[in-house]
Amino acid sequence: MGRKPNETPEIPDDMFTPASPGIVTKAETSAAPLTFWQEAWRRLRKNKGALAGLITIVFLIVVSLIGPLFNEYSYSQQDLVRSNLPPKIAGLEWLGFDGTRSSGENTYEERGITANAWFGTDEFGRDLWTRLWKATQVSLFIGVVAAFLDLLIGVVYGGISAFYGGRLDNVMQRIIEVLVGIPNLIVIILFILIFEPGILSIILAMIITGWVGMARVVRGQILQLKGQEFILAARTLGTSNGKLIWKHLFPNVMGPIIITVMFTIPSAIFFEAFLSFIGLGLQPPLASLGVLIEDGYQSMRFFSYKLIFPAIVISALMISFNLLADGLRDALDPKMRR
Amino acid sequence: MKKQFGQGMLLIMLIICAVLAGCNFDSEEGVEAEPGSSEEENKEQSTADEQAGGQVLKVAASAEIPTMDSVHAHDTIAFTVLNNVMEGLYRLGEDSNPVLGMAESHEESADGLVHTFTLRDAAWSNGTAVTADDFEYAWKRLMADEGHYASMMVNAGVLHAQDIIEGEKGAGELGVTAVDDKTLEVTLEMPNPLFTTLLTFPVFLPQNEAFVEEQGEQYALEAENVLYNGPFVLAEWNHDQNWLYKKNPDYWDADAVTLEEIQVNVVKETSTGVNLYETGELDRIGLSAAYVDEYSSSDEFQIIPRAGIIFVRMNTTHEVLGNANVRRAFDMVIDKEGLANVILNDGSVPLYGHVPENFSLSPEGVSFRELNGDFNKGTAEEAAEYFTTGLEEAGAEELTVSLLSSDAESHRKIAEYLKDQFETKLPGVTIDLQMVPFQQRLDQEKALAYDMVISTWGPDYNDPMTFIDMFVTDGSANRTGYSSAEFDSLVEQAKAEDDPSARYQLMLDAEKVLLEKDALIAPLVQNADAILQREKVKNIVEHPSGPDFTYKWTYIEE
Amino acid sequence: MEKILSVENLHVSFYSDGGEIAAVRGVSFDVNKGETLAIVGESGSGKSVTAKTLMKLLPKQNSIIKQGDVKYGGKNLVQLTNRDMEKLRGSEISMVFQDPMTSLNPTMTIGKQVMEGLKRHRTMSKKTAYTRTVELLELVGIPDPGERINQYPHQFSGGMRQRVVIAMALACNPKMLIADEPTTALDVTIQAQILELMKELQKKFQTAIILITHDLGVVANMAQRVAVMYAGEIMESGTLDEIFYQPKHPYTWGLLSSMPKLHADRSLPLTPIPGTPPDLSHLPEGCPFAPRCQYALKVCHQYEPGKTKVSTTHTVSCWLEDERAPKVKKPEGIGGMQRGRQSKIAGS
Amino acid sequence: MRNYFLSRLGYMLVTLLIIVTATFFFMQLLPGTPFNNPEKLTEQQLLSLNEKYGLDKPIALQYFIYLGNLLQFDLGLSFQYEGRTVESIIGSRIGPSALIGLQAVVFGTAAGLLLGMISALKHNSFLDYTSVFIAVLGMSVPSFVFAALMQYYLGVKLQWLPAALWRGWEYTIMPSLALSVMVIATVARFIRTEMLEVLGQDYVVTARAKGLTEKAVIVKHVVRNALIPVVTMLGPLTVGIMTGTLVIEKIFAVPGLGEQFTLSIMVNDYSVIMGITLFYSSLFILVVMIVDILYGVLDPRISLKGEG
Repeated sequence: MGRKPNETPEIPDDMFTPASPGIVTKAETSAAPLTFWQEAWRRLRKNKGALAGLITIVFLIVVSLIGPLFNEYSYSQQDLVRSNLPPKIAGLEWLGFDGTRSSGENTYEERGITANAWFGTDEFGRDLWTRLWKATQVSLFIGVVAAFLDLLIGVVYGGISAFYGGRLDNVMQRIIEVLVGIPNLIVIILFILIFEPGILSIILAMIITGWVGMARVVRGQILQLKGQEFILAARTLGTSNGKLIWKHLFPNVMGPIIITVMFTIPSAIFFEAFLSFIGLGLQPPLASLGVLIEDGYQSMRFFSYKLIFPAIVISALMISFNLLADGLRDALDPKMRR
Repeated sequence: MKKQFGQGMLLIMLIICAVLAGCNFDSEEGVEAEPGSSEEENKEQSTADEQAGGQVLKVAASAEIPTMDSVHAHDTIAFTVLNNVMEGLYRLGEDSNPVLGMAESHEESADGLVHTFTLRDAAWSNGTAVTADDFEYAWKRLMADEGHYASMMVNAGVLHAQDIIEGEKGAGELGVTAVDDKTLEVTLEMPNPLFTTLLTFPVFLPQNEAFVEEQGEQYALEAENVLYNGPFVLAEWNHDQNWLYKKNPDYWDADAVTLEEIQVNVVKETSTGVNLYETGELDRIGLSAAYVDEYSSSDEFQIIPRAGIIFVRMNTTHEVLGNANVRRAFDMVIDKEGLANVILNDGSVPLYGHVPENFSLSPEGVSFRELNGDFNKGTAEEAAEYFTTGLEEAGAEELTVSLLSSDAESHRKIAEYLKDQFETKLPGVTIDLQMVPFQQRLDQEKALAYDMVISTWGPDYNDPMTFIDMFVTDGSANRTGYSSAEFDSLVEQAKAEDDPSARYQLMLDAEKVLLEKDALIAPLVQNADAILQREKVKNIVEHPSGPDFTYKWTYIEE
Repeated sequence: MEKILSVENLHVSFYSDGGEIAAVRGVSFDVNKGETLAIVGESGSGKSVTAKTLMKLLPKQNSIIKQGDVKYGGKNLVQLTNRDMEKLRGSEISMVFQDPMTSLNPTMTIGKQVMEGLKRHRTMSKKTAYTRTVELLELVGIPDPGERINQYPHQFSGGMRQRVVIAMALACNPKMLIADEPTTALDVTIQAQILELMKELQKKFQTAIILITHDLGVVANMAQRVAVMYAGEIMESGTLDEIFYQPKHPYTWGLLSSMPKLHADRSLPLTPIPGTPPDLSHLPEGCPFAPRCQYALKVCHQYEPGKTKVSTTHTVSCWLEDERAPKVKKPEGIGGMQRGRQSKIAGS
Repeated sequence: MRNYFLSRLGYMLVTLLIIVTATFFFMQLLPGTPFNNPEKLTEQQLLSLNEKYGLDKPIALQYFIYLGNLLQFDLGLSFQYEGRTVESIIGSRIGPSALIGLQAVVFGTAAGLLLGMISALKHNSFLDYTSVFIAVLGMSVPSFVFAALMQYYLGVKLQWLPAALWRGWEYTIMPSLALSVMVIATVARFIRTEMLEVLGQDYVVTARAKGLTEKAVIVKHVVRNALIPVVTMLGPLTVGIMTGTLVIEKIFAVPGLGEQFTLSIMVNDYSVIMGITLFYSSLFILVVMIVDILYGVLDPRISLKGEG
């Protein structure tokens, strides 16, 4: 201890007394690490794409709910005088919302119509603004419910299979293997042919094969977790199976489940659109985005607005859900965490 | 064991190559569907074009030819092809009336029961002569094979046809005999004013026995497995893609045929057809409603009324719909102009009767529709009045009925439209839409398991009777539970009536009973084809029933 | 002693969603030819980052060397281009990683992986490279090298894999080997074998080793000199004896007292260091160890201590070394550690 | 290895049997008749047709007859096309579908790989965002919309490619492109994730520590290892292509199997629906098996054992 440390003259001597232990605790709490979910949320917020996706989804949900209230038309109300009106919004004429057809004539002037149809009307004279948002509601509903049911069945099946393991797992896995061998498209088409078309049969048809993916994800996760120490510890302490599942396994498989759900919703929406396109759609006058796109596709050359708006909405939904799901995967998947 | 990534990739490439090679292999095997061989095909086609000197017509068909066997043919695509590559005793003329074909002359016995046909000198595409035996053989084969349209033989009234179908007599006992090579004798059960008209139907075409038996199961499966005796021959038939007609130089009336070649492509999507028309691959296409607006001002745009009708069947066993006033109200309340011009917008014509316009002329030359006029035309208020009266008579206050429809695009639109029309214009009506696949609609319709259903009907032959006799008691096309002694007797009388004018009047009266008195159905529209056709293409003859087109008199203006 | 590597005032930062993380802050040390320098510290103390910085293996997108020099053979590695650095890696300076399970490419035979480096830095025929690889594998103690050369990593045990990794690192006789926790992922008995192997090879090739570890037992066994790192700074550095017998920094005390001792008084409890290392993106003012230090003075929470030279080889950063500070007694039982304990285990 | 194949084969057969059974009984539930022109079919005609085609027999008996025929690779006769066997229909239809499908897979995979690799190597750059956007867009825009736009602009407006029909190789380009959009998007996203994961692996750092050039590290270690899992995409891609052909073939008037399938469904052609279903299922199962085997070959960690 020969040499002095390089002294800083300003430091008063009274600072060289032991610090109170309070400081220690304070310092410790300030450094408390974020919980898994806080951390995930923080990561998600940083991901611009995911955030944009989330905002777009919330925006579309809100608009689809309140949009139809903005004008007096209902989604099923017909008026042949107003049939095939091009979109017209006062103040947005410069954007193309000027009520002229692609051939240049102004339908509003020709027919002497004063009330604007913002997104145009279809051949029945139904207001496409209202129908678009109604359809968005329906599509979202189909996507969310299908994903939720997938989740329910998949979690129960995958959970049971992985948790009890052994023979039961073996048998359940064999069943899944066989199910995976069946092309889902064919099952869905046959299913819809036999049952009355409508929201319910579309959803049922989609979940009849859709849950398999979820079940596999859940089983894989639980199997992985089962071998880990904390589960073993909980078991040794005599925690009941039910509690074990809910308290320990479930929170830990939430990440992959949420990600899978987020990918399921857009694919369900997309599949519904596909089914509508090949003519296995909903009961009119109810419309989904798929039905609107199908109608619009038929007349896309002359009444392109009928296709453009639903196509934009479905693309926005798909992109948003995919971006959000990507972001969630980055945020929630522990394997991807640095 | 060395596991190398490169080798793995090589393996994948090998598999891919193998599959690709398999593909090309197919094409070399002669399945001309394959693109591998098509370049040559193209060359062949283009040289053919040059040889044809511009007399080439390029058209589209909506589906593959289901069969080239006239005994089994059942749809307009097959009928159309058969009509152009073969010829029966009669063929449909330029005005869709029967004209003599293979028959040089047609004599009828005094009692109208025995018809004797003398055949002209004509040959099959393999050089053998067309003989009376070919007719006898084909007709009896139709009965023996229970062909789809064997019932046509019954409609024609050929002796024993009914008994054969019911299994009481053998197919060999059909009343048709080849007296000699050139003379065919047909015996009828009773005189039939429709006989000549029906003879144009493809099931009455001849078939060469020796050839058919020689081909066995292969008969009519490929272009070379059929014999032709019509204005054209089927030169190529690439299943599911295209077929090619060439002028038949051995046709007896070859001088009347101008077209050298007709290329037919299978195109199922209207948009695809439009695009092909614009790129010059097709000379004539059908348009869907969506394209009508785009092309309606074009010089190449045409609307051609057809004889098919769309109408609403109402279940008369339903406690409220059993009431004629209620039915009349439903019929009357529909804005059919709006339906035809705005909703369907495909050239369809509003229909106010059962028998369509432009279909049949009375012996005096006046159209059926003109003679009977419009039925149940009125305002929404009148309709509502009928409805209230009807409801009272039926003892009901409100009405909730289902409207069944197939899920085809146009039917879906009609159903959506009707629901709105009924619910907004008739007090106390609620409509449940039921969209089902076409087949299910038929099932429910035939089982009377519906309240209202959007139905269609197309004529089998060029006579109002093909519509009128639908609704006879227990008729297979009735499907409404309707039974009217008055109507039945009118139809029966008409069928037996020899005098054309009297027969026509009976049919007019029958329709009046059906619509004016009983308002059984709500006619909606008469179909029409909205088409684009190049102006240089002239004289494609369209027919209201049986085959769609005859190209015999078609030519390209140069 | 010949100095072959010298690090001066090295600062390395990461950029993440949470902002800048100053992972290494003003680290300086030297490495002499043939000797072993151990860098010890808890996880997150910046020792691995330091090691990777020497190799310039940090991800480019989010890390930056903010300041400082790394001098090797007359060159400043910090300023070297990527291309020149590539030539140096594997031939002059090599690295052995912590987890042999993940540090080998699972889809490539181990022979190929060893040969890759050889072919890159030494011009030799395929055949020579192959023979050399077999030799190398034999050298690191892999039985049947001629056969196992064509096997895949998953066909090897953890210890064997680490031997392969070492073979890869030594393929071109590098002057310096950076071993980043080379035994952490291995069983205790295997650990000893690997350490012995490294020692043996070091003797043979006169390689300098920078040994990154948190295991003081390993340090005692291998190193001649030790640097103790905490929160991106070197808290104390000195010879092995100085650190083990005359530790000056409370953190070093903590490290030593949290280590079980074979012959120590069993009645004395093991004393863990309370708390967790600080968040490097939000460093507290003053000494980074102060919040966890039971001897912390008020000054520790406000000012960073300077470096105090205890001897020519022994340096420490702590306010307790200031003459104004109260005299603090080093806790019982530290420094009584017997050298050679580890070698005993190694021998067993 | 042998055990593995046998058990896989066993599962394949069980799966196929279940599919055959399910489809067969599904068909019984379908409304309507498979016969032509049902609108005008009389009760009497229906009875005699049912008798002729053996549809009047008890369903169980029909089922076993079908199974029996199936064992002899006899899929029956089409109801729609008089006299044509289902095998011949599938045979003549599969060529075009396989061709555009394979072209779409080959081109789509190549383009997707390129896009995904660029994206991963330039992580978080403008290029990355652009290719991610392209990929997501490819997955989001329904293929029929894309096909229709392409047909109109490339085929009609610019006349670069034939708008439709099936006469030569140039006619396969647009349908293949339209189909490949989905493939590009899926593969690009997949390879991007894989590459990013591999890039974060320790052995990549090891490879760099060996002094390998950056190019060698990327090519020999990163790309190679990221490519292996792409094989597993073959299964989903096959399904995607099958789904795609259903609409694409209709739009471009390609005489393929997908188009036939939708057509047969519309007209209740039982035997053809069942035949194609069976064909699709077998193809899919086969692809899944090939993928598993290939994966085992490509990834030395996976060994094919008796357990499926």
